[in-house]
Amino acid sequence: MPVNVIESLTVKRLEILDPQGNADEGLLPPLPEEEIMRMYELLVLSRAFDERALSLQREGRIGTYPSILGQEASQVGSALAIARGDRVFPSFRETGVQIALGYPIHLLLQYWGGDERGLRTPDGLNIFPICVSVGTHLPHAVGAALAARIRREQCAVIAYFGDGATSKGDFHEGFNMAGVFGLPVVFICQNNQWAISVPVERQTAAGTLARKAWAYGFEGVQVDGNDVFAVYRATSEALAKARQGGGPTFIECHTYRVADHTTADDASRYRSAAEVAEWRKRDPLLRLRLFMERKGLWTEEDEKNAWQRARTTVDDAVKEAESAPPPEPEELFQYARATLSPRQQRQLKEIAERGVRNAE
Amino acid sequence: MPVNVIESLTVKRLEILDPQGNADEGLLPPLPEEEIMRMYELLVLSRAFDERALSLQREGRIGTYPSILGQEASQVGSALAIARGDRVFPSFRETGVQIALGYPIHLLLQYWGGDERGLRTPDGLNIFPICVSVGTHLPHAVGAALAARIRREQCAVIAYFGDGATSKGDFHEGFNMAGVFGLPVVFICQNNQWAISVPVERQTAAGTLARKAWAYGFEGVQVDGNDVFAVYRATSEALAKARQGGGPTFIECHTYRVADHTTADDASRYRSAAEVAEWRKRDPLLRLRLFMERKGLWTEEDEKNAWQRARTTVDDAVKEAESAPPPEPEELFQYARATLSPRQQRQLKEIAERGVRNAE
Amino acid sequence: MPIMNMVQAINLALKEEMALDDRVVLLGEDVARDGGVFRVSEGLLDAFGPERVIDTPLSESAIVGAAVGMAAYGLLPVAEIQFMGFIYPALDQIFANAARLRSRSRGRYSAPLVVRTPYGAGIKAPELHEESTEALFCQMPGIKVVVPSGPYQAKGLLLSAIRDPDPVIFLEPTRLYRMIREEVPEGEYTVPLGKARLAREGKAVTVIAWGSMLERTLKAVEGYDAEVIDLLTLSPFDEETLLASVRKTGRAVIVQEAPLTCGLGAELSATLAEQAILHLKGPILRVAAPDVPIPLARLVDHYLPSVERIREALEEILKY
Amino acid sequence: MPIMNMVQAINLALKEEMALDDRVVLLGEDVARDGGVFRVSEGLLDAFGPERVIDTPLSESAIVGAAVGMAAYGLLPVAEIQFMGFIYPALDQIFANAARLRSRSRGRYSAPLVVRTPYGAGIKAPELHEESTEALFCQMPGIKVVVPSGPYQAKGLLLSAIRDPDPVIFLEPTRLYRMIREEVPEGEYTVPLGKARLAREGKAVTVIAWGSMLERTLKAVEGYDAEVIDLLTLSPFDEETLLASVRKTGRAVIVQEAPLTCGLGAELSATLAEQAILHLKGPILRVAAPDVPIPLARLVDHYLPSVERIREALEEILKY
Ligand SMILES: Cc1ncc(C[n+]2csc(CCOP(=O)(O)OP(=O)(O)O)c2C)c(N)n1
Ligand SMILES: Cc1ncc(C[n+]2csc(CCOP(=O)(O)OP(=O)(O)O)c2C)c(N)n1
Ligand SMILES: [Mg+2]
Ligand SMILES: [Mg+2]
Repeated sequence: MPVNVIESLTVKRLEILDPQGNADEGLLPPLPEEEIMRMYELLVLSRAFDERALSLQREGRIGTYPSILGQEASQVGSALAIARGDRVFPSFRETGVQIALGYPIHLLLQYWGGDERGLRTPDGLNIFPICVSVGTHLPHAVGAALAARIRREQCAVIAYFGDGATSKGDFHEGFNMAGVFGLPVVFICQNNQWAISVPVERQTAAGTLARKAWAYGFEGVQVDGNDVFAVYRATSEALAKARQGGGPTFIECHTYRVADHTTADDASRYRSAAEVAEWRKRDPLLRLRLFMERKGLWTEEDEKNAWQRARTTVDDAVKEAESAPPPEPEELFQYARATLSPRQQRQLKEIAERGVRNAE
Repeated sequence: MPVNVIESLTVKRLEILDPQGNADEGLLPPLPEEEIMRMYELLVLSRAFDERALSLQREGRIGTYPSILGQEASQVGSALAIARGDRVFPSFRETGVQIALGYPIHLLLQYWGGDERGLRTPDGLNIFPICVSVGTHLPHAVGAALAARIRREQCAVIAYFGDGATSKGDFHEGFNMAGVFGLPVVFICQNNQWAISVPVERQTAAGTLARKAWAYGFEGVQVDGNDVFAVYRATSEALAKARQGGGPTFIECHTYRVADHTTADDASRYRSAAEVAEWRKRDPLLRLRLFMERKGLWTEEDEKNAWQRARTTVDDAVKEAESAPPPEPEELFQYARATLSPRQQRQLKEIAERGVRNAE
Repeated sequence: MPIMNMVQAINLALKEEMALDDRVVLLGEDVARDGGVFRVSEGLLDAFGPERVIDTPLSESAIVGAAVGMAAYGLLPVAEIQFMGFIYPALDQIFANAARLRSRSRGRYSAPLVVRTPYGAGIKAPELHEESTEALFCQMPGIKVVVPSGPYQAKGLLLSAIRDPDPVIFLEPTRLYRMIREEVPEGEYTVPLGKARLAREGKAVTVIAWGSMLERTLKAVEGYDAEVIDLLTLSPFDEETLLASVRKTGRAVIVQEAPLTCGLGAELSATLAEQAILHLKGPILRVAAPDVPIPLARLVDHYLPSVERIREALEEILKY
Repeated sequence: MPIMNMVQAINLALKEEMALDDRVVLLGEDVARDGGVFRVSEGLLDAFGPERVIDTPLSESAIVGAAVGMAAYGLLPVAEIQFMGFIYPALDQIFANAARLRSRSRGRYSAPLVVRTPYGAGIKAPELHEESTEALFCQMPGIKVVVPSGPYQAKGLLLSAIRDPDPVIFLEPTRLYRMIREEVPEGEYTVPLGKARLAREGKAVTVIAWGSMLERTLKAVEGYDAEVIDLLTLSPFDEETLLASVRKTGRAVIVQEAPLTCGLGAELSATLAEQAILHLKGPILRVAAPDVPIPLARLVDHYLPSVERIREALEEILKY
């Protein structure tokens, strides 16, 4: 149709650290060496946790668990950009974010072990409980950002979700509201290429997910999600922009779900081993390690020690989680409402009495 | 952020006929003169209906009614591009589309008069019932398109909605699904600048609505919605593309809701008279009339006759609508389910008996 | 004491509470500039500014979802859904999120929000403008459901709802918005949640109603020795008051505007059948709409429970 | 006759009906390539191709909404929602559209679709994977609600549901998916909608259950002279069978997995209290979950109605 072009929009991609550990020095975020090493230790800890969780599941010691294998850089890199006062809205596959932010590891294990007491974020950490209903937490993040603005609180909000979540109505309504109100939210999509068995090309016909931000009047950027520096840098800049009143940003972390969707899934039913192998080569831990080695920051010995420390930390958490007393039936009612109705009180009494009777 | 541009997208706008009635001859759709005059007569009929509906409402002869004043070109222009077998999914403000497609006018009046019998589309016309719940019909249109493909039916689907509807989750989920499956759907948004009291700039931060289509991997185009040729041309091309397997298109008709949102609304509470006056100058009927006059197709006399015919048609429809017998209580149950449950049968019996008793 | 209708009473409640507590924030479609399609929030934008009276995009799910996030982070949002039929897109946010945030976070977060919406039939509006599907909400532990039956109750209940630490669905019977005018005190008073009101004392039969059906019920019982209970809070409802009355009268009629099946009346009846059956002289009767979608204006009188139908139920039960 | 579990029986029903009627089309998340997260649609993509077994984006509202459009234009879509807790985003499409299309179009269009979803607790899954909010759907005139209690019923009911001219919500008790194995005929047979099944005859008390509670109920009644009714269709439910049984036994216990308040049990009880009260010897008892959000795995046994609790109710009612 021969007509006038009235808008031109572009989408950019950020890459800093390549699979061989070479960094674009001009783009490298200004991180002290200790910070870089801490970053790596958190990547290792996330992976150590993940490995352990998978084996605990196989042993029947926890329930279904969604692995983060391959997504550690997207998670740790973005989490390290978050400031104390910021508010975090994770989905269900953000173990690396939670760990990097200091969410107690034994609580994570309790949660995945079927004990909701693991969902209570310790005071002082602003992390919403894991959101299982895909995408429904995005409007919550928007509301939190609106609250921050109204209450004149200098913080940003960050919400995590997957490529599958971009198809949900709540993604759209949340993004749109953030755009209209110019709110301090950073939306991070871990585009790990799969939503269970549905590849991203069957999730949307859009060439990138990042471009979706334009539909809401703000910028979307794609980053190499296996590149911890790129993720860190993009997130830091977006959070800073948000805190300065610059409005929302959408970051698409281009990464890959190396493991099955969850321990209940068998990805070999729907994708090729070759594809997985290809992505294994882009391992996010390896490339940071190579970078550090090249810089003389890291030795074989350091590597061994880091893993040792991580595994000990996870071991301790497993012990702590498994030594927690079983939840009492009262727990059912404790947070049902601020005040129980007379009917609920009767039900509680009955269940508690039955619990005691069964214990006798 | 100094990084690579990986996508560039543009949005175009189509204009053919200007407010003075000058047309870009290169873009003019190849319509025979009678077709152009029929187009104009339908614009007049739509407006005559609208005027009459407003006065019927004031007289208490129908209920709340949403005027289409100012949007006639978007409606008639697009409707005339629709082929017999195509499937149409209107919102609640598509009187002009319905009239142009031959929906019986007295049924429209019955519906707006609070009688659901007006919702039954005559056999042979593929128009879904008016959709009041904003945006929920977009997935229906997508499903109809999917059905057409699966059943190998050579038709396209067209769905109408407003600027407000672009904020709904169902807009997003429907558009996305249409994109993923490359379905034969044309989405027409009448961006009339207002959703009740909310102006489009507070509905979305996106510079155009048209660009939203890129988020779903297909093209969006803006047209001057008060330019019946531009609307007709864009719709024809999009429908043809759809029928040929070219997938969905989004058309944003840039127009204006000159009247109040509905007869229950008072737009002077939230927008300036100056703004309305500005848009009145871009009247879609006037510019086609000027075009026809300039071409020697239309005289003062023709104009009078056209209005006369339109008013007579509407008068007849009013008579027919008002002479319909009142709906019987059985009507409540008739389409509740294909087969009534025993309980419903009892309820029907009771209500019918009561109806008779009250009539006695 | 000023005399006012329900719209004015709700407006007054909002205005006073917003002045008292700056955590209270309104949001919804057309609530600010336009003052709400029923003018419930008229004047509040001028009084409190656009940060506290917020016109949102047309996004019911995000309205409620944003309210959850606002409530979790220190505000007391009052969200308006324009008509009850448009709350359905927000049910996911209400059921899966608002209702469970306290539980999901084990008390770390909660969602002290109110969702207000006009509700019920009789205003001659198109489809989905006259729903009464209150029972949907009553089955969700974690949320409260409130229906005022007049201006005085409306103000007092809304203040309680805003102050309640959990999410409250506040249903405003549209037919009553301007029908009933009564004295409404300025300044603070609350009507407690969870308590029914004895609208009329009687000994022969207990009639339970709420919202716009209360008005019809009160007309219908004229001349009968009927006790009328105005439920006010539908969830958690006031078992005690119901049971005490029915144990006294021995007869129960429940009047509900919604279709019969699985309406709240079912729960009330089941509660009586479980806990007061030995006091009952006859069946527990429900007067309700039939099990069909609510029709448009011209058929609505055939659909809604009428004074006459309530009377017939009274006549029937009094035979026992 | 082959012996199979419920997953296999449902798979067989789909396969046979798709072979018989090419209007039947499946759609949902992971139903095609992956064969469904419970493998209910395993092998169907290979058998019928990607036009009839459709993997959709993660969009519950559009899945049901598209099914409405497909059904209106000549197909018989069977949509899968992955877990019942994820049907909430589609409630708007179900309540405001699917349930009313016949009525809204005065019969010009209808929505002969089925929404299948795994339902109920006991599979140790995270939040929203174990919901049992069937009563939400039972209050919507215009849709039917079906719950099989075993493989044989599942196949026969699903065939009826697909052939039904109106929308059907088909709830599959996840806990039973692989628990019960029984003979399931190949080839065509249907179990009619709207009819309950006498799962056990008895004279002293009527126990009504459905879905996974039926299995517990049958265990609990061992040693009692109890009649057990397997409801099968929850909406419209089989009043006649219920009333006949309760009029005979004079005692009723309803067992429901959902929280007590406003569950379907309330409607069943209210129906009995309205139409059979004079035959009742004692209260109508409901055994149900408490009014709290369903917990995660470690507390779920405290939450769900147990065999023991059903027995206690039997003991109690038999005192009358
Ligand atoms: C509303 C909703 N629908 C379906 C599911 C079931 N489900 C869990 S995860 C998932 C895929 C999510 O994909 P994506 O958003 O890409 O996240 P990822 O699993 O890749 O991290 C689905 C369909 C759900 N949890 N919520
Ligand atoms: C889901 C839903 N929410 C709210 C409403 C009330 N309402 C009716 S029309 C309207 C505004 C629609 O704006 P737009 O989509 O721009 O269409 P227009 O009225 O301008 O034609 C609103 C909010 C509705 N009908 N449906
Ligand atoms: Mg993914
Ligand atoms: Mg508009």
